[in-house]
Order: sequence, then structure tokens, then C-alpha cells
Amino acid sequence: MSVRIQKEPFSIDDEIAKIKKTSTSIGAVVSFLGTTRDLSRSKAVSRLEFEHYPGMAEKKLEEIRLRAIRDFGVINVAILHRVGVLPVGENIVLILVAAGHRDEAFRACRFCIDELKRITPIWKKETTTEGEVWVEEHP
Amino acid sequence: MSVRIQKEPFSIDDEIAKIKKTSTSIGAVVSFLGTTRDLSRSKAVSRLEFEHYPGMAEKKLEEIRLRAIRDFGVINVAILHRVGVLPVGENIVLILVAAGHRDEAFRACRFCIDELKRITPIWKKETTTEGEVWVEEHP
Amino acid sequence: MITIKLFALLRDRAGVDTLTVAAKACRVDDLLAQLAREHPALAELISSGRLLVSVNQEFATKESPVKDGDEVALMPPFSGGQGQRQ
Amino acid sequence: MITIKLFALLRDRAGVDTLTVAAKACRVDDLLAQLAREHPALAELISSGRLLVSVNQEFATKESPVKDGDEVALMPPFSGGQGQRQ
Repeated sequence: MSVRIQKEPFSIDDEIAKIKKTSTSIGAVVSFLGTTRDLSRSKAVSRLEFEHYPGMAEKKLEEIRLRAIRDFGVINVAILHRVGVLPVGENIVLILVAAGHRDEAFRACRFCIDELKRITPIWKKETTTEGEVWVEEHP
Repeated sequence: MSVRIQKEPFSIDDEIAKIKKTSTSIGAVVSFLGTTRDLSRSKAVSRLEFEHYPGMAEKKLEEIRLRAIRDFGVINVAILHRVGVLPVGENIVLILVAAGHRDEAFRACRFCIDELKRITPIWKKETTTEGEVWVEEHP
Repeated sequence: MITIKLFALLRDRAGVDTLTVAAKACRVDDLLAQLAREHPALAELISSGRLLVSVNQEFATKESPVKDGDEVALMPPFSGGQGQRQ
Repeated sequence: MITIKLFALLRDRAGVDTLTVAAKACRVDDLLAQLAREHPALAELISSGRLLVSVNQEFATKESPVKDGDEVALMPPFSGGQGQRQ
């Protein structure tokens, strides 16, 4: 499965090994890793929780993946997003783009994270010193 | 050391864990991984060897690293390149860019790999079915 | 029956994650108006115009048709991903 | 003495990775001309104009000065990195 939403941590080395096994023409793997910070809008974050719309979220990620492969001519794409309560400092989202050339890999990876934020039904709740808030980002 | 040239394999998870420890403001890590392919100019590659100019190669990588941090406003950069005889399919080069925002992380990572290829004294020798050749890339 | 799924802030406001409403075939905006009347806790968010709506897990507009048996979701602006400091 | 370091194809052609030449203070192009005369195996590559030259591990031009004790390197075009198929 090249698109996954899960509570568990992921290993980037493992995911890269998996994607490399899918083709022998891969020369470049560009990845985006999103991590939780300890500050949000200048307030200390003590706790983060991610929630998704099961079914629709996976479907949107798979759409993004297939469009990236088709529109940028890359070899393969993997997208992982974690949900549930996550401590500060954890890895949240991973996008891997495997390609023959680096140029298309960079552009496809950038496309995937921008689209993920735009069309994937996932929500983040932050607990800061001022209380809990569902974050609304304006990408 | 945020710039390394080594014979040994590297773990991307370990390198990301190291760079994340250097700041609590990191929200995005963009990475470029270059791997060896089994084909080069349509010929099957059986063996790869990388050689570097010890001293000058590290110095150029550190220059690239510091320019990326300064010019793109990213938080930290790590650059690793392997040398010696490497089997096909191995990871060759890793660039990690840690930043607050994804935009600057993507741009700085792209800058680093372009500059690495342009100004770092590292050479690749490929053994294919047609013999050995020192590769001259024209990036 | 139409199933209404609520997420994030909407679910917190409503106190439940799923509503069912008896509705004839209508448009998304008709359904939203009915929900706002029947569930005052959601009225402010619905009228804000900032919610996204899906019908059977595809994005819908105010004019999209809704019929018996459909799964409709009311969704606040998304915030997945990370990597964007504000 | 000036130390000349040779890499990759240049080293293979010369059969050694380091040469030392007795040279007075001069320019890079003078040094290259002397090397081409003393080491015919390198002459073709030196005259190709495609080599990069460094003096004390900094990139140099044909006009750069070289003096006793310097470390000069003759370098074929680089091919580090990977991730570019041709």
C-alpha cells in the first residue's frame, strides 16, 4: 500500500527500501517529512491530536499519488500520515517520490504536500498553554 | 558533523533524528537521496566506484551547507556522500534540510544537490558490459 | 435517511459524530439549512460559509444533489500535513 | 616543489596520484604547459581545456599564481551526486 493513515510511527529507511524495490530505474528519492513543533503561533504546544475522515482521506491521498505519477512522470509515490494523539517532536507526515531525475522528483513532492494540505480531510487539535484548539491553516 | 564523506552506509532515520535534535523549531525536513541505478546510458551497470579529493570535497560541501542556511533561511542542513566501491542499488548521497516552512526547505535542498554536482570534487567510475568509464555528467 | 458525519470542531460542538436526518431528495444547501434549524449548536458554523461538504466522500457544492441513503460530511478547514509555521 | 594531485581519469593515465615538480613562482597555465611536456600521458587531457584546477584546495583560473609549496590539483569534470539519468 503506497498510501497509509496510521497511528503507529513509521521508519523512513523502511519506506525508502520498499519504494526502491518497486523499480530498478530509480535514481533519486525526494522526501518531505512534517514534524510537530513545540511552538505554534508563539504558544508552547504540549499535545497534538490528528483526526481523519476514514475512507475519504485515503481516497484523496491515492488521488494525489496517482496525479503526481501521471503529471510529473515520476516512477512511484508513497504518502503516509499519522493520526491520534502524538507527542511533540514526532514525525507526522511522510511523502516519498521516486524518480529517474531529480527535477521531476522535487516538483512532484512539492505538489503532493501542497495538495495533501488542500484536499485531504485531516484535522489537527493543538493543546497549548491557552487551551485546546482545532487548527485552521491557510496554506 | 553535518557534512560527511564516508565508505559506510548511512541510516536516514538516524540522520533525521540527529538534525531534529539541533532545534525545536523544525516543522519540515526535505531530503534528497541519490541512489545507483542498474542502467546507465542504456548499458547494464555491474559496479560503481566513487572517489573524492579529501579535504577539498568536505570543504566544498561545508560551503554549500552554510550558503544554504544563510541564503534560504533554513535551520540546518546535513550532507553525506559515500565513496569507494558500491553495489548497484545502494544509497550514494543524502541531503537533509530542516526548516520551519516547507517552501524554503524544498528550495534549499534543490540548491544543495545542484551545487554538490557542480562544485564538489567527487568522481564516479562505472563498470558496464562495455568496460570501465569515468563518468562525466553535464548537469 | 441521510447520514451526516461531523468532524473536528463540528463534532465537538454537536457532541456526536454522526447524525441521521429524514430528508427527501434535495440540494446540499437545503440540507444545511435543515441541519442549522434542527441543531442550533451547529448553526453558527454552518452559516460561516467556511465548511467543506462531501457527498459519498466526494467534494460537493451547495447545488449538489443529495438523496436518501447518501453519506454527507460537514468538514471544517483541513489542517493535515505540518511543515507550515504561521 | 609544487605538489600536483591527480584524480580519476588523470590518475589512471599518469599511473600515479601525485607528482612533484620543481617550478618557480608562475601561473597555472605555465605549470600546465610544463606538466604536458614532462608527462606526455597527460598532454591530451591538459590541452582539452575541460580540466578544473585548484590551488591549495580553492578553484583557480589559468591566470592564478602558483608558488613553491603549493598543492595543485588537476580534476576532470565532477560526477558526484547521482539522481540524473542521461
